[in-house]
Amino acid sequence: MTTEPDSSADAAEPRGAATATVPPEDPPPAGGPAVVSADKPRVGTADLIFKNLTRTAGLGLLALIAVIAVFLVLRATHALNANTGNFLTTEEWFPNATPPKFGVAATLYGTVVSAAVAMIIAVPVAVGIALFITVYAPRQLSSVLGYIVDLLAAVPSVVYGLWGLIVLAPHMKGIQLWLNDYFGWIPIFDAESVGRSLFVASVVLAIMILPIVAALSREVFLQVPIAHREAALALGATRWEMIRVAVLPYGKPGVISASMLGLGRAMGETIAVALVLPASFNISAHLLSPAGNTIAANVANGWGEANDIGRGALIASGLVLFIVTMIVNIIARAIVARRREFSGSAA
Amino acid sequence: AKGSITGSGSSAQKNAIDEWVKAYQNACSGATINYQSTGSSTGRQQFISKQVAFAGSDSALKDQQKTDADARCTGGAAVDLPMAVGPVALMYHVSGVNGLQLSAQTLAKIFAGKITKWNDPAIKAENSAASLPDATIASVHRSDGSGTTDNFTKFLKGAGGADWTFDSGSDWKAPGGQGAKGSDGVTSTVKSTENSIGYAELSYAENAGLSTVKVKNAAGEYIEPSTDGASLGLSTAKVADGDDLKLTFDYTTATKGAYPVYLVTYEIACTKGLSADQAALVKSFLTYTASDAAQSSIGDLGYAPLPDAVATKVRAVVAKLA
Amino acid sequence: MATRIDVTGLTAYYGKFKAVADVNLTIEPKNVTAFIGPSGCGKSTVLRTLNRMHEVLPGARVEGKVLLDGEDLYGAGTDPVNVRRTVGMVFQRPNPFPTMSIYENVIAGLKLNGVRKKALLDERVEESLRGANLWEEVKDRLGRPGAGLSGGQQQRLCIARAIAVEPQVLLMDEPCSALDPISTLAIEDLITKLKSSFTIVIVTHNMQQASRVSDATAFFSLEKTGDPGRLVEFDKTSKIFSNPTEKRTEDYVSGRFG
Amino acid sequence: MATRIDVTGLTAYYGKFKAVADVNLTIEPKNVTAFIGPSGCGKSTVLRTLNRMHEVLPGARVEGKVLLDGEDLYGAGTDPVNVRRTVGMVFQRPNPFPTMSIYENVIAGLKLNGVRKKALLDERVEESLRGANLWEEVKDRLGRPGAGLSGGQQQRLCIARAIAVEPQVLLMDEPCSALDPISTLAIEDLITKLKSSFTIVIVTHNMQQASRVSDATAFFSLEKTGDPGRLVEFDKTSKIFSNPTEKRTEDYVSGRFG
Amino acid sequence: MSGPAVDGGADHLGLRGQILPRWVPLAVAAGAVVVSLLIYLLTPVDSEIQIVLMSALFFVIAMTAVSTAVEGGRRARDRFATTLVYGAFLLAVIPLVAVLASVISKGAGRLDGAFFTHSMNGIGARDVGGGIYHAIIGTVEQVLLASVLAVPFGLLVAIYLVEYGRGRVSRVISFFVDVLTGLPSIIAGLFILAFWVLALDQGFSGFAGALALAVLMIPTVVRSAEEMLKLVPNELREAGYALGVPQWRTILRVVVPTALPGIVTGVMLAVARVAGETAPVLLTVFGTNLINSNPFSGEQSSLPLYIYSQAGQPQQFAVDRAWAAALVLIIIIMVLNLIARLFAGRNRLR
Ligand SMILES: Nc1ncnc2c1ncn2[C@@H]1O[C@H](COP(=O)(O)OP(=O)(O)OP(=O)(O)O)[C@@H](O)[C@H]1O
Ligand SMILES: Nc1ncnc2c1ncn2[C@@H]1O[C@H](COP(=O)(O)OP(=O)(O)OP(=O)(O)O)[C@@H](O)[C@H]1O
Ligand SMILES: [Mg+2]
Ligand SMILES: [Mg+2]
Ligand SMILES: O=P([O-])([O-])[O-]
Repeated sequence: MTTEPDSSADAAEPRGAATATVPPEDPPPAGGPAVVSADKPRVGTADLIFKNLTRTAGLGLLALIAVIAVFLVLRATHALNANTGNFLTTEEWFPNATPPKFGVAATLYGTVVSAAVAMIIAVPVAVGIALFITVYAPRQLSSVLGYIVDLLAAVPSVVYGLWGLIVLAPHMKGIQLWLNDYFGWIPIFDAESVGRSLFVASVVLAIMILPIVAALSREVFLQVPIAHREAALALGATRWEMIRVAVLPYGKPGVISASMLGLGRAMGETIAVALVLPASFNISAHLLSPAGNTIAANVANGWGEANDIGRGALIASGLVLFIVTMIVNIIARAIVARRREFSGSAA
Repeated sequence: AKGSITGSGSSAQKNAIDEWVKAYQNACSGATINYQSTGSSTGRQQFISKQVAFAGSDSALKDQQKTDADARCTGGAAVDLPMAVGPVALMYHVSGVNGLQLSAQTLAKIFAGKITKWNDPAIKAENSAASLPDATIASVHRSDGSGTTDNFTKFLKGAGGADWTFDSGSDWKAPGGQGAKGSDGVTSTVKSTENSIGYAELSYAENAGLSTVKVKNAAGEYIEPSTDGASLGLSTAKVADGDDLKLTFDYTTATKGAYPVYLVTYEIACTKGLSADQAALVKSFLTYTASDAAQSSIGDLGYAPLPDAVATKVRAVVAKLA
Repeated sequence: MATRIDVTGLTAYYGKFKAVADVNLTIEPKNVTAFIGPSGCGKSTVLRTLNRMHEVLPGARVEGKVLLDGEDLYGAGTDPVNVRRTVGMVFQRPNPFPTMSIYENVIAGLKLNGVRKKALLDERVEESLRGANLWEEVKDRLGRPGAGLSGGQQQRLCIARAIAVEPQVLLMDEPCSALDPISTLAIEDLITKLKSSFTIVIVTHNMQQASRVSDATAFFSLEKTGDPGRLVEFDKTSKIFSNPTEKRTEDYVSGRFG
Repeated sequence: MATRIDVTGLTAYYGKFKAVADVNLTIEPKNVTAFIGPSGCGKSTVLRTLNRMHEVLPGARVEGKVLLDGEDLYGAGTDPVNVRRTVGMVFQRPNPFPTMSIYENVIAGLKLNGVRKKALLDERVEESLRGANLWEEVKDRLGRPGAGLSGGQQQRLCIARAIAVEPQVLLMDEPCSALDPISTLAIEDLITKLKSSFTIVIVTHNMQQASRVSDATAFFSLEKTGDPGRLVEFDKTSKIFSNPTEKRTEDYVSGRFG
Repeated sequence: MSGPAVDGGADHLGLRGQILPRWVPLAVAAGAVVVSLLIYLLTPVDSEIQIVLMSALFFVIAMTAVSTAVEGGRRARDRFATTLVYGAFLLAVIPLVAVLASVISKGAGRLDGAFFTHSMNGIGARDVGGGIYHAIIGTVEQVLLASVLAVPFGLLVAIYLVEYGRGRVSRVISFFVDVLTGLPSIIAGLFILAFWVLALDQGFSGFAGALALAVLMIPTVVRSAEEMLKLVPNELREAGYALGVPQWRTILRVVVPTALPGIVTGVMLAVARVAGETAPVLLTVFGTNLINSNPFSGEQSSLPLYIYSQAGQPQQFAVDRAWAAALVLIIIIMVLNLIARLFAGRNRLR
């Protein structure tokens, strides 16, 4: 069946046959082999333009962030210099008084705790929802269900705030009392009275970030190749085992990213928290007590009636939030990076 | 006058301004006035940075602010013009208790956290007839910076004497109690919290159907909050000399029927320095707001008319604006 | 203990599309059965009905009966998880778990079944990788990601993963289509070795392979596109390749390909 | 107009790993050159260096020279995009664009390079799909997603897509490994047809296929895992399969596999 | 498929597994509810929500126990996971229904024709009428402008990060994108206020608001687009390159369309977020009762601003206006979301 090489091929005996196994017998033409590094390929003009466009956008983003950071620092220093308290350890917030005395300790605590509790509530639920939509729900239903959860994102934050204040907080009273009755021996559930607490604010935040984490996780899970899911099932995995073996590991970096987006939102949420929390400036481990404040909410509360120092102080607290977000993200990235080469995705 | 101007600041005067703007625009078609309640301090800042033509403020300009504001009014000066007076009501939610009467001292102790039970002897002494529960008082204050807080704490400081050791100001400084955002937030928190007490402009209390405290005035009477009572209360205030009509409240002079907890909200305007059409519109609008008709039109919104003495001075200064 | 598979009146659908119609065949225990036929005739589909992997696809469903040693695969009390543990599968395209190392890939199935003993796992990993002729190439990098291997290596990894759970029946969907001859030989040897205790069904396009490894051969075909695929002839491999009953079978296997 | 490829001292790396070392060979125009060898010996890698697809992998780089009709593929002024338009490629695993219909998949290369004329596109779609022996099966559903086809159909779609842009050289990495014999025959016929005007390089594990379609054959191998793959022997196909110079080549091609 | 023809009934292959009949979960669920109701009736329990929580808890425990006993550990874990996953979905639906129910019940009353066609111009504090026309215009314009600024920009950044970025620069960018997600919205407003409105003296305008909203949108857009682009298999890129398609075209015509449904989801999340923002808008567009359809000059209003200011009023009818506006805002975002999904869905050929 072999097609005989045509005459031209016949004439030209394939070269290199003789030298193939003998390494560099025929020396490269001009002193050393032409080394071409893949890092510096010549690229077409359009490609170059596009690449630089995207690069400029990326650098533009850095510039924007730098400008914001500089803005925050510039506006903050004046107030920090006038502060008679320790900015990091003082709990009270009296920047408009004479002399001004303020610190972020209480609001930072509230920010971190409310965001953390919100994440503890929201992330597992969101992952559950994403799994429900991508793995459990019948196909025809899944996009409708996905849409339903996305609707949570359509509720404006001011409405969440009003709802949290008027509807949720009274309803949460029972649950909080119950937690206090039965789990009161755990300090965080211990409270003299319950009300618009950090816990309630966390629930509101959890509801707000739920659609973000759920929607992005859903998209990530949808991308898990069928082949991986089938491989697991063919090994005799139950549905849950299939999820554990194929879906979750593949989607983990994406879920962490989505969670970081949610966490950012939770820590930065302004108006809803301002409406819900009673804005007290003290650090208390009792999550159910009507107390607590967050940096973002404090800015919203304080801005309208703040004097010059007061504004600087609020901006300084915004800067703190910026830095905290940075630290949290460093940690998240370290977690993702640990097994990067095992990630299922490209790039 | 024609054209459009913007103003910003106090939320306490928003309802009054809305009403005045409506009437004014009906009368002068072609003129629009846009007032946004951003908070008094922001209003003053925006006025200083020339973003708005006038500002609404629940407190008069302080020294440094006055200097900055004067600089904004090139060739003229910034003036504080008292424009509306409102009673601040103390709303409470204690089942089975009606007609609660409290003195400034008792209120100060309650809001300072020195009195923590509703059946405290101090409260009992003033309400012998009431059956006060053995319940913890939940005091509710503003969590955001507020002119209402400023005026209420001025009252506690001025009338409460040694029982109120905190400074007055737009930030709540006493420990304890719980905050709520905005007068509506305070109102709904009081409404949904048993054994609570809080303060807000009278109109919020009335709309929410909450009981209000009768507050003891310098004449020793317990007075229901009312616009007329607030007017009487303010009538003893000292008006500063010159064009800048800063008021200094007087909580000690006994006036029959006076309700002692009130706030005064000012308009801050330039005597000179605005562009001609803006200046004309500001002047025209403020002329209307200081008029008797305008002052009496806002009574049922929870505002009291300026006492005559003050109103006369305001009209005189408005006439000088250019 | 090997397992006989009886297929009766099997029809498989993808939604409304009837992909294969009315297949009847019996797969003997300790035998290798090959499925051959042109692309799209439904070989993979039939294969997947044998361990209920077909029903994993949305809209896919099955009519007819599949008995595994007399037990109804689609019976009311039958657990598809147990079915798949008993009837293992190797796919057309290599699909190692990308988040797992080579080692973890091989023991993935065992782990699910609760095997935890390190020594046993280690032993099984070596055994399975040797069986798939991959041990020598990867023994020094068992901790590296499975997805970093070449295509052929990946497929052999998948075979190792499937045989590590020691199923009763092994379904293979063109397992060698991405393999070089040496690996193919290893797999074919392995198949011959495995069939002494297991029942094996293999889909292949490689007629030589079918004739080399299989005892029985099923030839599927379809009239024209859009029609369902059908089982044209099913017989001993020697018969199918030397003296088929059907003209269409003869045309197909006598092609000059291989 | 066909194109000769001269490869000199080619060494390819994945990061620090040297995958293939020092390959020297000349691919004649209007010829079919086959790359054979065991899995992991670097056939795919060498193939990918011929149209600079190697360098799209992170960390991958190349030393040595590849001349296309005397023009340096890796020269300073050479645009890899032009290289790839001239040197087309079909991959081991079918990879149709999932967002595109069958029709759009075929014309993807043309469209993305600016061809807009409907009539020309229609014509080219039919021509290419016929060439890939897929036309009859899909002509009624050109608007359906390309990813909905069976594995074999998908691969033929990818071949259609590659030949639609009419490259000078066509690189095929085991293009038939997922195809049934009928499709394989069609592709082999197509290759024979195409070589009258184009240069073709094909990686295959199928020795028969190599001997059927190719004029020259390059046998790659590697000493042991971890070592780079090397070109063992390169010669006319008839010589490689009948009378190879190297013992290792003989061992490999005389295997009983097919 | 019925009537298993088992010879001798032996199940030596162990195919049959002990699967609980379908009615068992229902029965366990009913039992859990009954027990919780009994507890509710017999002991002092504080809230109805607890009945639900307790029932759920009892169901999970009982079901897991039954399943472990009958079906074995693996199935029990599977059932447990299934229960949790279904539970997660129901748990998310509860607040959704609660929020929507209260918004609808409080807001539907004011949804008449006049509400949509009128502004608040000339509406005094005592007047019941008024509408949100001006606020709808403001919100739609500001959000669209913000999207026009943020989406292409964010997409370009994401493309850079996934397709081009290899070195430290891209890691730094990617990192700070995450940091930007934590920027409180009010700080974004302050920033634009300080730079655009004050320093550059551009005045209040819808556009200033759009700038602030864009700052808030960018990180969400970048992050979600980045995740989605990463998931596009390399094979598709290679297929594109191998056809001689330049990288930029491959990215725009192959990679981005493949990732589009996910990107759209991310963009819609970003839109939904900023469409509901109050604080940054308050600081940058100022607000007005009048209709101003020019986003580039003069104060505008916006729905969240409207909701915020009306909800703070003492009069009940103003609060009603706020809830009605909230309902409208939710509907607008829903509709936008639906349109975007339909559009993206067309590209999702599977
Ligand atoms: N997931 C699916 N959805 C819809 N139709 C499908 C699906 N998988 C396969 N088909 C169709 O079912 C028919 C049989 O496909 P199948 O994959 O079983 O063929 P095959 O014989 O294995 O082909 P190949 O040799 O190409 O693998 C084909 O027409 C195919 O297009
Ligand atoms: N992307 C990659 N990164 C790192 N190493 C790789 C990569 N691709 C291939 N290799 C390694 O390079 C060597 C050559 O691989 P290549 O894919 O070229 O082999 P092949 O001859 O095509 O094998 P097969 O027949 O299995 O396709 C192998 O050792 C392989 O593990
Ligand atoms: Mg198949
Ligand atoms: Mg290869
Ligand atoms: O009018 P306020 O400043 O109290 O809102």
